[in-house]
Amino acid sequence: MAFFLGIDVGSGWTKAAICEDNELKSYAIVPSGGDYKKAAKEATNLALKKLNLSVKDIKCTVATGYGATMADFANDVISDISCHAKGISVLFSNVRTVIDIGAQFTRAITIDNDGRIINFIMNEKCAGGSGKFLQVTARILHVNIEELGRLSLESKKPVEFTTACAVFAESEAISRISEGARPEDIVAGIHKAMASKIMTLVTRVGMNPDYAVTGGGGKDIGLVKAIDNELRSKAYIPYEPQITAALGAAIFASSK
Amino acid sequence: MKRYFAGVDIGSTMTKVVIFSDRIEATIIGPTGPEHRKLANKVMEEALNLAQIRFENLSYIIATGYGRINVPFADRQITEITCHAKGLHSLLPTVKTIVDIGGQDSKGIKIKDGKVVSFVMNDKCAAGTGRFIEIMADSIGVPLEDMGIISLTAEKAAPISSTCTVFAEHEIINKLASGETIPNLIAGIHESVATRVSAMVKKLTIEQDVAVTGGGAKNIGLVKALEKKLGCSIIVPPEPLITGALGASVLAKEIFEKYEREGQMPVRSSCGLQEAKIFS
Amino acid sequence: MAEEKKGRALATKAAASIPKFVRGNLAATIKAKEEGKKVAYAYIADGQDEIMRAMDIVPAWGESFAGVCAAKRDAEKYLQKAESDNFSRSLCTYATCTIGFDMIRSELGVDIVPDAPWGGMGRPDMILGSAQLLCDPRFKWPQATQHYLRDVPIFVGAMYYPPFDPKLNHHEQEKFYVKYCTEELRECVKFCEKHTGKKMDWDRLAEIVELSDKTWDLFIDTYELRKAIPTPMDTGDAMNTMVPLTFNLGTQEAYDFYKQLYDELQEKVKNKEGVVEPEKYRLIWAAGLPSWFALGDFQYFNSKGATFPVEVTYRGCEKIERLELPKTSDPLEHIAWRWVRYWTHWYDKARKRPGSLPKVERIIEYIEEYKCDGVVFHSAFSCRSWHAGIIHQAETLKKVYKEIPILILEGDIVDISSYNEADTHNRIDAFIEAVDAYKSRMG
Amino acid sequence: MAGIQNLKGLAKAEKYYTDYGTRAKELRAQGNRVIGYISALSPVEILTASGVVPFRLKGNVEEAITKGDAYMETIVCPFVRNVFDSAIKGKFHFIDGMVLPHQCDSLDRTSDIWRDYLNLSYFHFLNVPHVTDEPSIEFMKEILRLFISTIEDFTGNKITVDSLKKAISLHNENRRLMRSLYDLRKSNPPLITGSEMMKVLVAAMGLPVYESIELIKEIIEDVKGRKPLTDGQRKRIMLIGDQIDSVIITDTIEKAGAYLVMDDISIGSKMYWQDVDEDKEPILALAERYLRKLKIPTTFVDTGGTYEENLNARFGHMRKYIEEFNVEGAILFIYKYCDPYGFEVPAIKSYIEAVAVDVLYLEDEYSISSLARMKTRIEAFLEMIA
Ligand SMILES: Nc1ncnc2c1ncn2[C@@H]1O[C@H](COP(=O)(O)OP(=O)(O)O)[C@@H](O)[C@H]1O
Ligand SMILES: Nc1ncnc2c1ncn2[C@@H]1O[C@H](COP(=O)(O)OP(=O)(O)O)[C@@H](O)[C@H]1O
Ligand code: SF4
Ligand code: SF4
Ligand code: SF4
Repeated sequence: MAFFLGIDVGSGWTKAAICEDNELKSYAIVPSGGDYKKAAKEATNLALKKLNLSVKDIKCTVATGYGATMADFANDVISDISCHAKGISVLFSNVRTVIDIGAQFTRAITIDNDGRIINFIMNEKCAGGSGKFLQVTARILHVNIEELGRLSLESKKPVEFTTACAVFAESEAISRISEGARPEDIVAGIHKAMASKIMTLVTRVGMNPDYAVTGGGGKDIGLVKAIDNELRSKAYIPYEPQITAALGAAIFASSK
Repeated sequence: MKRYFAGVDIGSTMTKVVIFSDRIEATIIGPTGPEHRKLANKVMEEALNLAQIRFENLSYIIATGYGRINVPFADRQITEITCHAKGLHSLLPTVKTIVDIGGQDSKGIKIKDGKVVSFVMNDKCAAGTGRFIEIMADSIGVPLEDMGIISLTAEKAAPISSTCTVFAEHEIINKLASGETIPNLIAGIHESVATRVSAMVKKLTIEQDVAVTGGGAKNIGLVKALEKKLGCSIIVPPEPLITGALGASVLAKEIFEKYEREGQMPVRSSCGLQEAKIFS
Repeated sequence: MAEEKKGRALATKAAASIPKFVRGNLAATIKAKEEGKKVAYAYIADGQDEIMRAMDIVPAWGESFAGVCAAKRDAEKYLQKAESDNFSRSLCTYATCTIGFDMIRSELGVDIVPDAPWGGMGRPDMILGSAQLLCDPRFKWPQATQHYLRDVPIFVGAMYYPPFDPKLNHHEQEKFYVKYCTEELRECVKFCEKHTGKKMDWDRLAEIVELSDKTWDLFIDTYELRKAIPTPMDTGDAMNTMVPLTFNLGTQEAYDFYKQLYDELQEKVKNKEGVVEPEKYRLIWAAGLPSWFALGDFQYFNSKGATFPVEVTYRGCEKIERLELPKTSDPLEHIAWRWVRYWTHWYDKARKRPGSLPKVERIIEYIEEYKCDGVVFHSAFSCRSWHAGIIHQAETLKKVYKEIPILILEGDIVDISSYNEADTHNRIDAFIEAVDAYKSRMG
Repeated sequence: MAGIQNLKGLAKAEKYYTDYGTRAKELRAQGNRVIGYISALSPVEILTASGVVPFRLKGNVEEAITKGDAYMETIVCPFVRNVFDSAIKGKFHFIDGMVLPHQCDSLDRTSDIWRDYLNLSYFHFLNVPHVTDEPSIEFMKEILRLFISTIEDFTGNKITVDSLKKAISLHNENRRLMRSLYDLRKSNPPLITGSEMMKVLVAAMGLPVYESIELIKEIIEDVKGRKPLTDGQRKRIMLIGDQIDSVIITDTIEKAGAYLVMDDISIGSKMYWQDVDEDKEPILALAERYLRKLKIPTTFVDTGGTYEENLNARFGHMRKYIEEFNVEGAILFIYKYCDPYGFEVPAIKSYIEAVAVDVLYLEDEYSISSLARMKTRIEAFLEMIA
């Protein structure tokens, strides 16, 4: 019996996943904060605790994500794009396009039937349209980020946003509220704006009717629906989209 | 009988009111905030209380700033560019170049005899604005007011490679975790804003004296960084935040007196001291 | 091209001698005054190299100088200077960098600008711009420069080639295109004669043109040695070894350089000496000028076991016989044919594969011949000429050829402000993983 | 749609402006062919002579680019990206083909993209040269002949010397009329506002030339007898730039308290100020008009004389406009990533300032996303020159 650990040190959240025989046994998600090292340890310990295991029971660890190199206890580092691809392929073997919506970066990845990257594209110099939008929106509407999706589905008339800047979107949303715009319409507007940006990435990388949405953004059903509308199809959503890369990393660890 | 004039500056972050006669009678600075956007009337009431006059005593009111449309009781709207120039000139007549660092916009203004001769403004990206500093202050947990002082103790500005505010925020958090000192980080933050602002302001041939206005001027570290980038010393007016509102109130007086000289009655807003109902 | 801050380790000895070439070209523009020679601001691939050489006009290459400034990470002062007079940051940064440089020159009222990287460029006596199917800055940049150097005369000649249209037969158009190019080159000669006070020595021109042809052939022969596995030289070096072809065409030094490089590569091939050991992945640099301030990124590729045996960029020549040039005794007409055919010789191939493009055919040919497993493009934001249309090339490649891994890096040639090393390396990592997957998929 | 036929003059222009493409759609439904074109550099006379309906493509500043970016890099100028975005979204489903002139890198380097993704029955890239010497005129004639032969192949209609001459004289008439309408802006206050004019310009570029002629005639009648609406106390502004085609910007200028009295923009005076010489052989006359007479930054002009002479040759027409239309301030509105205009900003600015007219330089997107900022700048500029 052997356990394998995947640890995804994201710019917003750090995720740990533990696998046994390619099967997910436990996971944990903690905010990355400033100290990636600490977050990586914390997430690992949390995930271990759920199984009553200790570090010694882990046979191999692969780290991934923005701060992967900070998880210095890992045996190897693999890019999060590969890990997303791998993670999705064990969950949905037919998926060929992965849309990952993280805190700063959004990317579209096409994968082959072994879960390896064929191609990928991500936003570059500007965080306009990234997951940051969701955090900002949740904050100014005084709702939990988990509620955004449900709220958005109630919207009848999404607000059109004129700014693409993640920072000024906040002030714009605030102005809209004080003009009397309904919170659900604001959220739906943000979702629509994000989905159209994402659509561009997906078209460029190659659209496939079997696609999945991963990363923290995948938890937002409103956003997923907006993407579905743009792509005129229905996304596969993992049970816990945010840990997809961590899961992929754990699978990689199993094959080391 | 003494005449009173008012200037109301609704900025993206702060709302400022100045009541002016032949001198400043009252100044108020309050947050703009989501609900406050429509509540210019409340800030005005405060200012009136402070000056111990009534709304009816005001002969002319000018609104400025990015929310200038949201002041129903103002008699006229004038852009913050003209108002900053006027306000600063009334305080410091030797100044020829103004750098204004506000919450959402940064601007460079060239003036001659209190009139604008040219100006530049940043584009729609939060990098290079006061907002950038606010966000960074928030994420390293230092009060905005202390950013300036703290940065002066830096040994060396920590370079920040991302221009994007969102990316830079993460970069700073990481640098903090990997042991960079707070003063060095803050100095780096100021340098990043100063670099962007100076590149923009240099489009105007800079002539001395140079002054800085807006909330950014309250930040001594930022002012120092700007001085380095522009290669000249910079004057900071005593209360830089109110420059725009002051200019508006001075303009209110000038415009009113011009009407009077020409024997005309200025057209005044029909709204009383009420909340804004239309927005821009 | 130039030495840079970090001092990139070059694989070949020949490439290491390039900084000498670049410095020499810059120094020549300063020495020219003493020698009584005229200096011309010139732009690469304008077809005017041989005319300049035949008339002893010393070319001052703005693109080269801007590249040096970028590589030494010393361009910002010039970019900012240009920006201060309202030149947008979105314009070609080769241009804005040298315009900033000339603004300083004119402000100080000097011929030689102090504190310029490698001594800078001498003051030009004329500007030889070009209006072609290649780029707008080549004729707007001279105009903008004249705004600061008001007495410097400009010539702008047109070097057009027929655009690719799958429905039209370019062979019919070639004739009037060549006629136009030839006449424009003749206008150029007239202009140079007027401003140098000398007459063109047509025999000398013919000799120089012949030397260029020989150099083109030798260049291709040399570069084809890179087909060897492992490849003896990669794009990191080629961004240097392009200098003689690009900036010294029509000179004996250029020819001799490639002879030396040829011998060196042949030796390496014999000894199976590669750029990296083991060579795991072979990539093609399929379009885009490099970020001169980040040439170290090629080494980062190398550190992952990846090499670039071939690149499209700066391969500004072709085997002469392949172009099937019509015979002519007029050297100008020869230059014109060589130029037009340099572009059109891919057209028939592209027409045969529906939906394809000449640029894509070229990439496909290189992928096949140089056995590449992945494609890298660089999209520099300030130059539309080479960098707009890259997405389309990538899409077309996938559509008409095969699903080969493609990486499009985004950056700039000179402007370092948007570059982030960690991000770029991150992207390269993921791409190498994709190439690895591709290789194992292909077996 | 029935209503449109009953509208006249400005009301009709307004309708055509708001529902841009209505008329082209109708004409297509009646069995005509519609050919789209971009920029003032496309020789519409040839399209008219071939019997097709020329229809100038425009984007929509109010619509964000959502599909186009998947095909075209964001380093292409925002105008071109926006028009392409409209096209790929099917907004121009009623065009049969298009001609794309070689104006600038943003158009030239994307020509493959237009051709390969729009799948039109007709597509032609018109490779106009950037220089104007004698060999270039000869070359331009070849290029025009090639264009003519492709459009003939497409329509099956021969273009004869006569049909070309007829088209030329119609377009000259159209230009003359438009200039007379512009003349009505010379008075103070002008008889027609900048936003009304913008609507006319946009309406006209979506119509066959004979309909445009009728429309302009009606409008001149409408406007000529007007009483000045305001007191004539406002500053008179000229707008300079390339593809500005929305009343949002003209409104912004006029609502800030100015008269927009003249323009040097691609759909405006650039289209209408120079006629084709009717006494010359038509192809030569066309070559000369588009290469030598048209004032756009993508044709390189050099007199061989002093720099000042060069500036006069390049921008002298703007000085004339300033004098004739009593311009008191100029707004130079340039798109990001536009090399041809971008490189001349310092030259234009100093040239105009030399005749004591202030210039506001705005560099922006083809989008209203930064309208608030633009408003502030324009208002401040007007306060500045007040
Ligand atoms: N419950 C949730 N509902 C909606 N969105 C969420 C939720 N949790 C996280 N997010 C979004 O996911 C983002 C973080 O995703 P993640 O994949 O962890 O990014 P990273 O790997 O960059 O840290 C946040 O910015 C937020 O927008
Ligand atoms: N005490 C202070 N110390 C440092 N910075 C300050 C201080 N007060 C305000 N600021 C800065 O000033 C900005 C607001 O300036 P202001 O000129 O009022 O802008 P606006 O007019 O857009 O509201 C804030 O973004 C903040 O960065
Ligand atoms: S616009 Fe906003 S999100 Fe984009 S780079 Fe600027 S600060 Fe970042
Ligand atoms: S090809 Fe590109 S880099 Fe070269 S001059 Fe033209 S725009 Fe500049
Ligand atoms: S705005 Fe500039 S880049 Fe865009 S189409 Fe016009 S000339 Fe070309």
